[in-house]
Amino acid sequence: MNDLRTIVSVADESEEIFINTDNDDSERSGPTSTRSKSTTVFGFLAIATFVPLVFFGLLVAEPHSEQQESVKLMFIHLPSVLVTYVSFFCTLVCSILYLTKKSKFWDLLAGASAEIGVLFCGILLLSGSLWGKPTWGVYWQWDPRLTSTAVMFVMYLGYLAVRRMDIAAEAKSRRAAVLGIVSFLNVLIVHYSIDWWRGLHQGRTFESSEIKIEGWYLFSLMFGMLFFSFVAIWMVIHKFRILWLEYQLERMDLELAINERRSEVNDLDSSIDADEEELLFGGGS
Amino acid sequence: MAQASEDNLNSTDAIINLQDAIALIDNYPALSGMNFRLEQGETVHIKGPNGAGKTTLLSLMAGLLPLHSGQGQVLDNDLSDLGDRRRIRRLTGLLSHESSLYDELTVFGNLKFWCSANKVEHEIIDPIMDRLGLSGRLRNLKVSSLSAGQRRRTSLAVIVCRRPRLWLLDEPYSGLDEAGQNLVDAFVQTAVTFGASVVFASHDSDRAKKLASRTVEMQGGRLKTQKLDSGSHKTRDYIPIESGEPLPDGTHSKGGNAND
Amino acid sequence: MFWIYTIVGYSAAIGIIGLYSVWLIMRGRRMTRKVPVDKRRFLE
Amino acid sequence: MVRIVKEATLMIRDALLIAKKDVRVEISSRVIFGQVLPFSLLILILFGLAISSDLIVTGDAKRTVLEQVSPGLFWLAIVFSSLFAVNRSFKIESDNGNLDALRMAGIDPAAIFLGKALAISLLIFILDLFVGALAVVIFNASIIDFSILGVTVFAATISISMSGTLYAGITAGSRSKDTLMPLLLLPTMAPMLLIATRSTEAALFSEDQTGWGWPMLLSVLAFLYTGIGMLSFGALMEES
Repeated sequence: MNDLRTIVSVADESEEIFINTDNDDSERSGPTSTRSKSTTVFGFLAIATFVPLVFFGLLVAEPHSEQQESVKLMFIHLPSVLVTYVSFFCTLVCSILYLTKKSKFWDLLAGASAEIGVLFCGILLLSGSLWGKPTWGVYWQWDPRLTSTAVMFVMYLGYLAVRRMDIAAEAKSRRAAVLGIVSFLNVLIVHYSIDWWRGLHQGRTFESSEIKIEGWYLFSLMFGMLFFSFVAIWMVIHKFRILWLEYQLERMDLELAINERRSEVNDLDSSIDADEEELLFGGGS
Repeated sequence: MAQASEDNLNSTDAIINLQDAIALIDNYPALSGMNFRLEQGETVHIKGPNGAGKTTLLSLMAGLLPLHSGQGQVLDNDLSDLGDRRRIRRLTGLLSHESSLYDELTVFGNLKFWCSANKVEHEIIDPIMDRLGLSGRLRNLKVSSLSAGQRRRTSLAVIVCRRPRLWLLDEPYSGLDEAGQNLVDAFVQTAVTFGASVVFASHDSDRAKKLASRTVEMQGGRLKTQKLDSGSHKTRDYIPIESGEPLPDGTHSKGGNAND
Repeated sequence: MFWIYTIVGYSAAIGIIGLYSVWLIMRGRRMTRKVPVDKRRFLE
Repeated sequence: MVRIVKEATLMIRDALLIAKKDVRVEISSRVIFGQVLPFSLLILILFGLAISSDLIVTGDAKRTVLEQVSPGLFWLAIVFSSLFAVNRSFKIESDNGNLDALRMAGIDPAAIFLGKALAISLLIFILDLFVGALAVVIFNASIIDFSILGVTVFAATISISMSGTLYAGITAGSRSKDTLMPLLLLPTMAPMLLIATRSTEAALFSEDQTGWGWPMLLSVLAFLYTGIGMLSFGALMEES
């Protein structure tokens, strides 16, 4: 009970966006999907920025003198960097808030943003190595950023696995929160240790081929940033709502289980009648 | 906590007071609204079929489990408060169905470790080992080479060393021979005369009846309020009053997840 | 030939985003139907 | 103030008690030395089979490939063995429900963390010695700077066992912990592996001009994970 109130109050304060599902559906039937006005707006914005991203990014922006067409991967690569780090940072903040406020809201939001972070981290790695092939001649460079991103990807896959662990729900949320904090610390450690290692031996890979971001590049990149941000926000809201519904379902199941548990009757019949004798001990046909 | 314990002290000297307690084991409501009261100096026998929630009840009263909903005080500490639960643990001795012993250490090594861990003087170990028949050959034997009954006696020795105010025994007789079972009874009775209170779960009804001052029957994770006719197998036709009863609104089941 | 990488990169990214979005919508619909009306209003 | 000091000494006392107990369990069961140590020696030998022993030239030195990468192989062997050591350490607690008994005894979770981690550190430290000795022999490595190597081995072992214990705490009680724990732990150990390898290279080849930089960084990590573990173990151990 208390928990619920905290959730609502916390939600009232800050996260209006997650609550209102004023669909077109009538009041009586209630919403039939996780769509709401806010997600419709974000979805529309995403599509609205996607079209100019493809138009300006792929068609209008001129190829780079060295990297030619492949430079256009930048318009999806750099935005996915932004979205990945922001998502994982959001997981960190939500984990801290969960441990202090103990409200399920923050736990679910941490889980939702971590999953979206992992998704965009995958896109980040993919676009990065596709960009690397024409630029460096190889798909993979032992560059600090690449390496730490790969480690981060695996680390948050582990985080998501912990969220699916088979232990008591509350303990699981608490452990996931601890892991959400420690994982972000680890990302920093991994990044700086590899950075230092490479920094001592060779220059950063990226600085060797400087690209001036201006003109159409900047314009397209801006649309890339907007598109990825809107999509990520849209995804986090939807994912959060799915998690919330799963949580509701879990609680309903628990209610049901409590009711069932209460009506349990010890109906173990310890006598064996003739039919059963034949069935159990009768042997062959 | 302070307020709850004051109320408790003023009203009665109940050692344990559970009201509509629901506790979960891995998201399963092993206790589904348990009411239980234990007065100072009582020895209560909990009986019930397998899976009735006896073990969970003992873990809950030992302070090892959080309350999902409902209320509970044990030894003037509130079960819904983590700090209080920690205090309860120190005052309570739980003999669980697991041995809580290190298989690779000797009987004496185990006792020594658990006495140090519980901040108990080591002088107490030898007399207790003598008393439980663990001295001599067994003393320096690894626990892994002990029989089930000998292990049980070693676990019991650890509980006795702790001098708990509340004894929680889960199937204390299991694996023990006649002499061992008598010894359990003797320990429990002596502990009670020294001011301890005891709750134990057992399927050995005859023995339990002699030891206990009161018997409580559990079924489906809560008290079985109405007794069945003994010796009848026709329980299928019998529908307990509770089963048809709707959940009291907003008290147990809607209580969200347990936050402390 | 550098454009191949660009095309593969864009289609992969858009594919991943698209598939995941569709999955989210489908799952959202399924989950919403499973939960009774009074609990569908998120965080209420 | 007095209370804090009192609690701290009690905590350290409990931690040492648990560590001593773990060492005693190991002395009596010899799982680490009888099974994990041979395993890690075997890993080294398998590395030797898998990696060529051609000569390569780095700078003005001429070494075999195997000798060049021996620091990394050594630490890889230790990292893999540490997974088993951590697993074993928590198995002896979960086998008979002893973790609950420790909680019943009112032992501070931080003390449980510190005690388990200290025992694991000691065991891995002894593994280091044996594995290191074999590595020196079969990879034909020569140690130039013993002080850097000593600090490296010490700090790396502490950070490996502290982070290992922390992650064992996160996955404790789950049925999938045997597979989940390595998944969480190995990426976390990536920076330790990297730093320890560089640091050992500095001790072996002393081409690297960083000198004490790496071992110092490793010591910072050791402290960091000790702190994180002690702070968070309460949240991890409670009501699992």
